[in-house]
Amino acid sequence: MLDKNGIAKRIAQEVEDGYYVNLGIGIPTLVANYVRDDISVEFQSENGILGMGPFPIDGEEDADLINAGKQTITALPGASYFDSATSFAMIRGKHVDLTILGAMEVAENGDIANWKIPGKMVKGMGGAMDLVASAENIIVAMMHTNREGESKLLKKCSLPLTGVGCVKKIVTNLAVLEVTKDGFLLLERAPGVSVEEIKAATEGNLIVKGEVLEMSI
Amino acid sequence: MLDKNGIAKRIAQEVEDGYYVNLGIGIPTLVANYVRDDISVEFQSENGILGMGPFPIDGEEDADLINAGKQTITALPGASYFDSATSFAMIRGKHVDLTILGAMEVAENGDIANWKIPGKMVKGMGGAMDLVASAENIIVAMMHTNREGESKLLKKCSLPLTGVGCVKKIVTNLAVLEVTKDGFLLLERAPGVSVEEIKAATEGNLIVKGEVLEMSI
Amino acid sequence: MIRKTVANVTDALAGVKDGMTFMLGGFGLCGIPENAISELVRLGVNDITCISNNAGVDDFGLGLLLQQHQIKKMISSYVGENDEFERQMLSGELEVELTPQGTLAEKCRAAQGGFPAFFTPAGYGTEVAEGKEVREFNGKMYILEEAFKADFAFVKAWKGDAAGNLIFKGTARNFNPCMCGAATITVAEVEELVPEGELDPNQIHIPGIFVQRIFQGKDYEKRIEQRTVRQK
Amino acid sequence: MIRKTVANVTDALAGVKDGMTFMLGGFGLCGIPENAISELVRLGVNDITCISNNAGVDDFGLGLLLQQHQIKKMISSYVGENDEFERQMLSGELEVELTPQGTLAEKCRAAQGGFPAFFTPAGYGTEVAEGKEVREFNGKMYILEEAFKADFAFVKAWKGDAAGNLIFKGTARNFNPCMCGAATITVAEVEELVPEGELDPNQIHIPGIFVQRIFQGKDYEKRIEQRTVRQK
Repeated sequence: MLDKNGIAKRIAQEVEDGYYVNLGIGIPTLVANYVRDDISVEFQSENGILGMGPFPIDGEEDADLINAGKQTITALPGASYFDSATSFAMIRGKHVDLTILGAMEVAENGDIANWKIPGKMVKGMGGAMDLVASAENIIVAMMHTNREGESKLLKKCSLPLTGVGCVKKIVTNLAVLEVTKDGFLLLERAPGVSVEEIKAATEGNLIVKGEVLEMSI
Repeated sequence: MLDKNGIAKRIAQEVEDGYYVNLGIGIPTLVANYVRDDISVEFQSENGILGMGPFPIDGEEDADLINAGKQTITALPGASYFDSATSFAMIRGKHVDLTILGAMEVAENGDIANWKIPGKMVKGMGGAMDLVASAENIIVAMMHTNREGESKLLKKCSLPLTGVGCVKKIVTNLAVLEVTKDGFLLLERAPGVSVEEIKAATEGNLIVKGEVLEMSI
Repeated sequence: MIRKTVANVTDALAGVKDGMTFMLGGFGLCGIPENAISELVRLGVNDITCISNNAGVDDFGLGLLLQQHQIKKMISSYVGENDEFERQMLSGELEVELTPQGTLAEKCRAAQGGFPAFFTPAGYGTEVAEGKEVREFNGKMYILEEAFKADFAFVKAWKGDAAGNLIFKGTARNFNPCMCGAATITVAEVEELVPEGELDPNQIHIPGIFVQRIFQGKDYEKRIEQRTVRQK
Repeated sequence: MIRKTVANVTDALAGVKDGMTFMLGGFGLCGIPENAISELVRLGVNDITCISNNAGVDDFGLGLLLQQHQIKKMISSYVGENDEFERQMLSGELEVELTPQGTLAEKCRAAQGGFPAFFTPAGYGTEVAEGKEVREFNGKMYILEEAFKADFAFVKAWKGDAAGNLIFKGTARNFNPCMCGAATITVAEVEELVPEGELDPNQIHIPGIFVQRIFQGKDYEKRIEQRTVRQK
């Protein structure tokens, strides 16, 4: 089974040379730490920076330089700053190659819910609705089940949707899955996790074809 | 009767303190020369400058600094450059206070035609259609009649329109007129021009109320 | 040059009234108009609608207005950092309209640029699309969103001049430029009001035509919401 | 950093074919991609559609492509400076779509920003509105305009870096930024390609994400169309 850093590490393998990548808050933010350093990648943060670098060295934080998670960051050579309208022109205009974000629920048809629990919690969608409606390449980073052990990979989302039929790939603590027209296709198992355990943790239709290899991270 | 500079001089009186003004090609360009220097005015040129100054001193022309008429210009302190989308955001968003442009024909309902003579001449509308569709305060600078002596202030435009019901005021070589719901209201006569002469040169409905004073320029 | 300078925040906010709609720049606490917010608290204007990407934190930014119950309605994309906000919202005291962040930015820009409406894919198939026109273009679904209408826009810039020209800094730029000229009156507060002619006309982010009033702000706290660092 | 640098104009225009649609920056002869235009003449690509505010003059700018009859269709706002253009248009050799200048700019920006369509008042009640949806918002009439689609955008900037970041100069900026990222491939030619990290990230007009290829241009003539001066 993977921890959050493990999920981030596995997702980092999906990042290719020349990609502009938008990382959501939470596990996705960790992905930047694990991208191979022999490829060229630029991170976009929707609050207005392209070419985002690591956190600043202690004492060098700049209140005017944060990421979408409101964390202090740095800018790499070749970076640029821009306004919010331009930032979403990048996103809506499909100039960002890969979007990695978290989810509360994903459905077997690719629907995603991650912004609201009616009557309980309303954080808002932030940039997620623009991202999922626009991006062609969306990877969801999430735990396979909630704290009560209930599956978050569902036949149908129960929470208000963030976007419809948009998720392409999911990396959880248990598995890597692709969203196909027939449901969740199991691509890889997390180390030490059996196909049966993944089946048990997946409410939506899980497709298992042939032998499913353990992921290498 | 006024010459082109006379028309420009009269229009300059319409420019008020704090106005952002867009000047069209031709006579309107001359208006800048006659604006009182005790008021603050900024000229916008739709190719991307606010705070346009006079023509450069001989030898100081910059190929990267022109107005919408493609003439070399200068920039005054407080000027800014911007792209075409931003420029028309200023225009469409009603941030420009006064638009002065030329016309081939104006109709008594405020329609204007100035971009095309079917089968003969097609220069294009440039920014004129955006300007007339957006501006709340449009003054047309034009000759009252064409070379054949025919009126250019018509009941109805014969040429393809640039905009509908948008012209508020017209300054010609013969008169100053306001477009009202009943037609062209004669406000002022050019020096030495009689009301009868103006009537004879105006095809559209001309409204004459009381004594019409000669303009002072 | 048309001068936009006013003496202080009080003059800058002249005309602000109960029941008005305000736009406020900033992302989280980054690039927020601190002086304008303080003055709104001092003035005690009530029943206001705020268009702002976030709602501040409990004791800073728009949270200060929430504490005083001055806000009737918030239009935001993300409000997850503010407990008082969540309390007022869940109890029904506060009306909330959540809007996708890119749509929020573009609704500002539409108001700035004279566009009444535009089509965007964000929110299609979700609650956000309810009651809105939906249309297909080239095989993809979009919803029609309308421009915002606001009485005042309060923005914060790094440098500005008497002509109202603005330059922002780093990611403190965010929504601020989009809101300039998007309300009837745009008020810009700047960290540094420079002498006229000092800003390079080629490097101005927002031309002065989009700004009605500008003033030298003071006492900026520029609080950091999530201080994250690494070791050398 | 993702590198966009190519060695020369020939590499920059790889993939250009007959029948394609190109966007070309510039206003009059100011800020036009001179190197790309020369290469298009040299390559002799035919039946092209050009989206460009103007059509150059008889012997410079897009006029060079008109001379060789390479252009099938022009989409512009103003073409009054070119006799050969007028001759080809009136004779029917050249297809012409005249578009209001602000609409032209926004159709580029819509393509850049993923908006399929927008409402604008420009052209309402005129030939431009024919066949287009018309709608009233707040008592005013607007027409629906759609985003452009193009294969290549050729733009000219003042300075650029390997990441594709661009800075324009003076009014040579015009349509160039609007066209970046508005076509499948955006090719930027620059007067000065600077070492990476030299451009201030706060002063970049177009972030490199909107540019696929960048090269150091050469032999710029930068012809002035209307030299107007005053005496000292």
